[in-house]
Amino acid sequence: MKFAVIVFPGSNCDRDMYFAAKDALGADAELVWYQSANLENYDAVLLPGGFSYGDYLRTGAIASTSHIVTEIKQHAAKGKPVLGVCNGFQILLESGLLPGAMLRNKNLKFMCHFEKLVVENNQTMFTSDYREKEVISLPIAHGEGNYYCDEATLLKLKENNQIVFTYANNPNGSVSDIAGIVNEEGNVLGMMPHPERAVEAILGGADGLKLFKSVLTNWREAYVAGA
Amino acid sequence: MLQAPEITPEIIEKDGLYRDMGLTDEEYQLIKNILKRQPNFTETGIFSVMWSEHCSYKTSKPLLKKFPTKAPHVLQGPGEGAGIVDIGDGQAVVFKIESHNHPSAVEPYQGAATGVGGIIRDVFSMGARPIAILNSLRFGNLTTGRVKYLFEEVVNGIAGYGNCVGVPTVGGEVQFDNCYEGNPLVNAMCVGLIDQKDIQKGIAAGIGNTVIYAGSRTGRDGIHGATFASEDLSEESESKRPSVQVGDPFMEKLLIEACLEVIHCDALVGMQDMGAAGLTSSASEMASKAGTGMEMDLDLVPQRELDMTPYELMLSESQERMLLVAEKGREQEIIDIFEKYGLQAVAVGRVTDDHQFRLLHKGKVVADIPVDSLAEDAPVYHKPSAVPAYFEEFQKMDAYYPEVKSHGEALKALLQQPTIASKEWVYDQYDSMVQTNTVFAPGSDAAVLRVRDYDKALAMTTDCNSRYIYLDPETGGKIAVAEAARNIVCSGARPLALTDGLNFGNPDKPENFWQMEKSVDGMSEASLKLNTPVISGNVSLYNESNNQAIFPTPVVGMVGLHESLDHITPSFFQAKGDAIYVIGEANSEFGGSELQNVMENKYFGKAPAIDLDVEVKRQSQLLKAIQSGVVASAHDLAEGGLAIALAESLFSKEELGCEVDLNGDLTVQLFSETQSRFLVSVKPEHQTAFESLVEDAKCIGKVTASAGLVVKQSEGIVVDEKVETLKGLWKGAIPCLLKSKA
Amino acid sequence: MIKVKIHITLKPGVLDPQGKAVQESLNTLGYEQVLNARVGKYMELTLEEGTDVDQQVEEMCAKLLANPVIEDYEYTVEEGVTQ
Amino acid sequence: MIKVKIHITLKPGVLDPQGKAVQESLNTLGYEQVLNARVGKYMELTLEEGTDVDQQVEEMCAKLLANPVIEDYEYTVEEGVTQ
Ligand SMILES: Nc1ncnc2c1ncn2[C@@H]1O[C@H](COP(=O)(O)OP(=O)(O)O)[C@@H](O)[C@H]1O
Ligand SMILES: [Mg+2]
Repeated sequence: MKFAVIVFPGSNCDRDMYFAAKDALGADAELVWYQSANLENYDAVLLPGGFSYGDYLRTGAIASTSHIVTEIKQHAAKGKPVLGVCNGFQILLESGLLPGAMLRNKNLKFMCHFEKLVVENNQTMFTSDYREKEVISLPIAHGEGNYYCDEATLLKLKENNQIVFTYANNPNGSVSDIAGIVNEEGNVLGMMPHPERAVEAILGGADGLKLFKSVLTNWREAYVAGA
Repeated sequence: MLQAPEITPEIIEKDGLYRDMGLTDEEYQLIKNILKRQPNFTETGIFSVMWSEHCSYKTSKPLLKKFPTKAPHVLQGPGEGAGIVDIGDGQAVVFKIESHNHPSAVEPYQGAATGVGGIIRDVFSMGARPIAILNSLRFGNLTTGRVKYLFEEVVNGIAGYGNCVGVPTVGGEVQFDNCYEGNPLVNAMCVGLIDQKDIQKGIAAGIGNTVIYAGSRTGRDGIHGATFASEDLSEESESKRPSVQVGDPFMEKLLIEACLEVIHCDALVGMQDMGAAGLTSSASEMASKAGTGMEMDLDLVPQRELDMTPYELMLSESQERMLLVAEKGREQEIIDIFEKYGLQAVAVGRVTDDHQFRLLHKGKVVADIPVDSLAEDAPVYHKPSAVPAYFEEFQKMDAYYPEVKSHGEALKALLQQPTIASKEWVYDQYDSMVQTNTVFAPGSDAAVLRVRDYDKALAMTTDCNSRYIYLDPETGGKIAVAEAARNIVCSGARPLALTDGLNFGNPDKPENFWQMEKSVDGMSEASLKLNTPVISGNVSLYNESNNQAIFPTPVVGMVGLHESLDHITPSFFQAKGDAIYVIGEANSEFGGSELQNVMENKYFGKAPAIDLDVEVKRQSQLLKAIQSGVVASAHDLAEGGLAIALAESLFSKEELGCEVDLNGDLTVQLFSETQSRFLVSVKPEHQTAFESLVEDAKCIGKVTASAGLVVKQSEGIVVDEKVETLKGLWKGAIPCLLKSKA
Repeated sequence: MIKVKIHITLKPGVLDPQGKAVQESLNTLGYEQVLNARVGKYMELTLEEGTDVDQQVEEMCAKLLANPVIEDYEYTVEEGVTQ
Repeated sequence: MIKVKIHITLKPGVLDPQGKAVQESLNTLGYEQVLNARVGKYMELTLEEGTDVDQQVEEMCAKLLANPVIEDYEYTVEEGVTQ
C-alpha cells in the first residue's frame, strides 16, 4: 500500500506524516509536491498539518483552490482513503470535501498539548483498530480548531454517524466537542488532533498508530487477494 | 513632485549629519582617511551601520576575546552565522542566540516574531535544518497593563512565527523584575542539525562569480538612520518614514526549504542571511571574509516600494532575505530552485578582485569603499570601568537571613512568584512537538530532542539568574554557565558548548561596563572549567529606561548530547518507594534569593558562592550515575531552593508525594539557594550503586503514594501540604495575574 | 485603476470569539456602554482599468475571499482611481 | 442604539504578507487584473444610546483596537439604530 503525503507551500507536518506512515507503520509513502500532476499511483492520500500559505485569508482556503485538490476529489470519489490532519482538515473543509468550517479557538490562543479523545465511531476504515468509546490521548496543536456547522448539518453528522472523534474536555469551543468527522461515504476523515505525533512511546504515546494501522488493515482486506 | 535638495558630502561634514547617524567626529575623520575623500550620503550610512555596536562589537570586542572558543569538538566558533559542534556520526549541531529587545519594546508582536525569524535564518544559512527554538524573556512585574500587554504580545509573536515555520519551540525561560519594566528582553535561540559535509559558509569567493538576492522584496523597513536631520528634511513625504519590520513566517518557511535544497547544488559558493544592517552587512561581510570585493547594481534589487534611494536599499532591514554567491554561468540552477518554491531570486552583482565594495544606482557609482574597512577596520573602544558603589556596599553587608514563620506558607508564596510559577500559559501557545523529535517538551529542566535514526539525543536550555549577576557579576556569570550545564546534566546529557546573549545597559557608564567585564570573566572561567566553549553569541547594549539600566543579563544557551536514548532522564519523581537524595549541603545563602524578594521586595547582599571545582565534580559524578542507569529522576536546585525543587518534582502527571526528613535550620535547608546542588530519586535496588558513584549525595527521604509534600524534622511534621493545592497555586499564578485588572 | 473595497463579516448566527474578546476587553477598560462587537475583514483590491468589475469581484468573493458557510460579503467599487 | 463601523488598515509601507498572498492566489486563479491587495480589519461595535461617541470611539481605537505603530484607523457612526 502506498501513501501520498501532499506538501503545500507552508505545510510543516508533512515529514512527520511521512515518517509515521513509512517508519512507524512500515508502509510505502512519498512526499508529493502540490504541483504534481496526479495521484493515480497512490492508495491513500494524507493531508498534513501546518500553515499552508501562512494561514493567510483563512486556514486552508488558498490551498483548497490548488489543482491537486481536484485530484484529491477524484481520488476520494473512487472510495479511496483521504486523511486530513489539522491544516489538512481545514483544507478538506474549505474544499467542500467535508461540511462545516473552522473558527478561532474560543480563547483565541494557539494551544499545544495532549488531549483525551473519545472514539465515537470505530466502524470507519480509519478507526477499526480502536474499541468503541475508547479513550485515547493525542496531541493537538492549533489556533483554529473550533469546528462550526449549522444545526441541520450537525443533525446530519449525528444521524450518519459521521462524528468520529470528540474531545473528552473540549479545549477550543467546537460544536458538540467535535474533534474529527468523516464524509457520508466514510472514506474522507478530517481531524484536528495529530495522530502522526503519537506513533512512538518516546514521543509521549503511541495512540495514533492504530489509526494508520486501521487504514492499512482495511486496505489489505479490500485489495490484497487472500488477505 | 518637489525634489528634495541633494545632501552633498560637504553638507554632511559641515552640518555634522553623520552624528545623527551615530558616528562620532573621530569616526568620521577615520572614514575620510580611509576613503581619502568625504563620504557621500549613502557611504556615510553604510559606515554608520557597519560601525554600530550591533555589527562591529566595537565596545564588547575586547571582552569577547576572553571567552574560550576552542575545543576538539568545536567545528565552527564565533565569526559565522552560528557556531557548530561535532556530535559524531558525521553530524553536527548548529546554534546561536540573538536579542530583539528594542524592537520588542516598540512593537512586541512583530519585534519578537522577527527576532525568531532572524535567528532561524542564521542557522539555516549555515546549511542546517532548524530543529528547535528556545527563548529567554524578561519583563517588568505583571502589575501594569503595559507590561501585561508586552508579555502577551511577545509570547504571541514568538508563537505566531515559530509555529508557522514548523520549528518546535521547546524551551526557554521567563523572569519578571521591575528593572525590565520599560525595557523588556527578548532573546531567541535556534538549534539546527546538519550533516558535516553540508556546512556552508558566508563567503563571496571566486572572482567573477555572481551575487544572487533571494526572498522578500526590499521595503523601507527599520531604516534607523532615517531619523537624521529631521529639521532639514521636514518636507519629506510621509511614505519616507521608516516603518516597523513585519515578519512573514510563510516566506521564511519557503526560504528554509529552498535554501536547504540549494545547499545540495554545487553551483553554490556561499550563502548568508540579511540580518541587522541588511544588504550592507551581508554583502560586505561575505566579500571581506573571502578576501574579495563586490559590485552590486541596486536597480536590480527587488523593491516593494517606489523611488527607493541607495541609502534606503542598503540600510533596509526588510525580513526574510538571503544573499548567495553562485558560480558564474550556473546562476540559473539556483534561481530555479527558488522559483520552485514561488520565491524571487535575481542576480544583482558579481565578485570582484579589487577589494572594493562598489554600488551602482541608475548608472552611477553611489558607493565605493574598501570592503575590509567596513567589516574589519571598525574602531575598537576600551571603555573605562568602575566598581559601582552598590557592589561595595553589598559586599560589606552582614549575611541576610529571612525570618520565616510558617515554612508551608513560605513555600506557597514562593510557588506563586511569577518567576517560579508554571510557565504553561506561555509554552502551551508554542508548537513544541512539530518535527516529531521532542522527547521532553517545555516543563523539564532541559528540552530533549532525539536525533532521528540514531541512538542519541540533544538537550538544550537557556539560563541566567540576573539577580545574582547584579549582586556580583563575576560570581553570577559563573553561576549562569554552571546552571545551564546542571540542567543539561540532569536530563542525562553531556554539555557540549554554549552561546551567550549579553544584555546590558549603556556601556558608556563605567559601572555598567564593569558589570559586563566581570560577568564575562565569570562566564569565561566557568565555560573553561566545564569544557563548554562559547561558539556564538550576541551583544545588546543600551538596555535602559528612564536612565535606569536593567540587571546585567548575560543569557546562556547551552546544548548537550545524550550518547544513548537510554540516558534520557526526567526531572520528575517516577515511582513510590524511590529514595530521594540531595547532592550538596545547604549553607545560609539568601542574597538575591527568591525568598528575599518575597520578604523584602528587593535584592541585596552577597550572591551565593560557587566553587567551580565542586561544580565540575558533582556534575560529572551525577552524569556518570545517570549513564550507569541508577538514577530515576534528577532536578537541579535553583530559585527557591530545595522546597521548590521538591514541589516541582511532584508536578507531573503521576500522582505521587514525598516525605523527607531534614536536620538543622529549616529555613536554610528548605529555601537557601546554595549552588551546585541537585535533587535525585533512585530506585531502592540502585541506592548502593548510586551512593558509590556520587560522593556528596545524602538520602533525605522517599517518594510516596500519598500525593502530599511532607517535611519532617526530628520526627515532627513541619510541612504537610497537598500536592494538588500546591500545583494549583503554581499553575494558576500567571493566568491569575494576567486576568486581574491593571 | 479600479479600487474595490470588500467587507467580509461573520454570518449573524455564527459565534465570533474575537468579537467577544474585543467587547470584553473594552468593557474591562471601562467602556461599559459597548454592548456588542463583531470582527470581520476589510480588503482593498486594486484592479486594472477595463476589468468587468462586478462579475469578477462577485466571483472572487464567492470562490476565495469569503467562506459561504460562515461569512457574508459586500463590496463597493471606485473606478478611475490614480494609485 | 449606536452602531460604529471601524476600519483598521496597515499603514502605507508596512509589509502586508496576507495581502500579498491573497493577490498572488487571485492571480493564480486567473484574475490577473488584480494588481494589489491589502487586508485589514473591519469591526462593528454596538453602543448604548447616549454615549459620547466621538470621544469614546477615538479613545478605544487608539488604546485597544488598532496598533498605532503599524495601523491606521477610521470610523463612521450611525445613531439610533434598532438592532
Ligand atoms: N557575546 C558573544 N560571544 C561570542 N560570540 C559572539 C558574541 N556576540 C557575537 N558573537 C559572534 O559574532 C558573530 C557576529 O555576530 P552577529 O553580528 O550577531 O551575527 P549576525 O550578523 O548573524 O547578526 C557571530 O558569529 C556571533 O556568534
Ligand atoms: Mg546572521
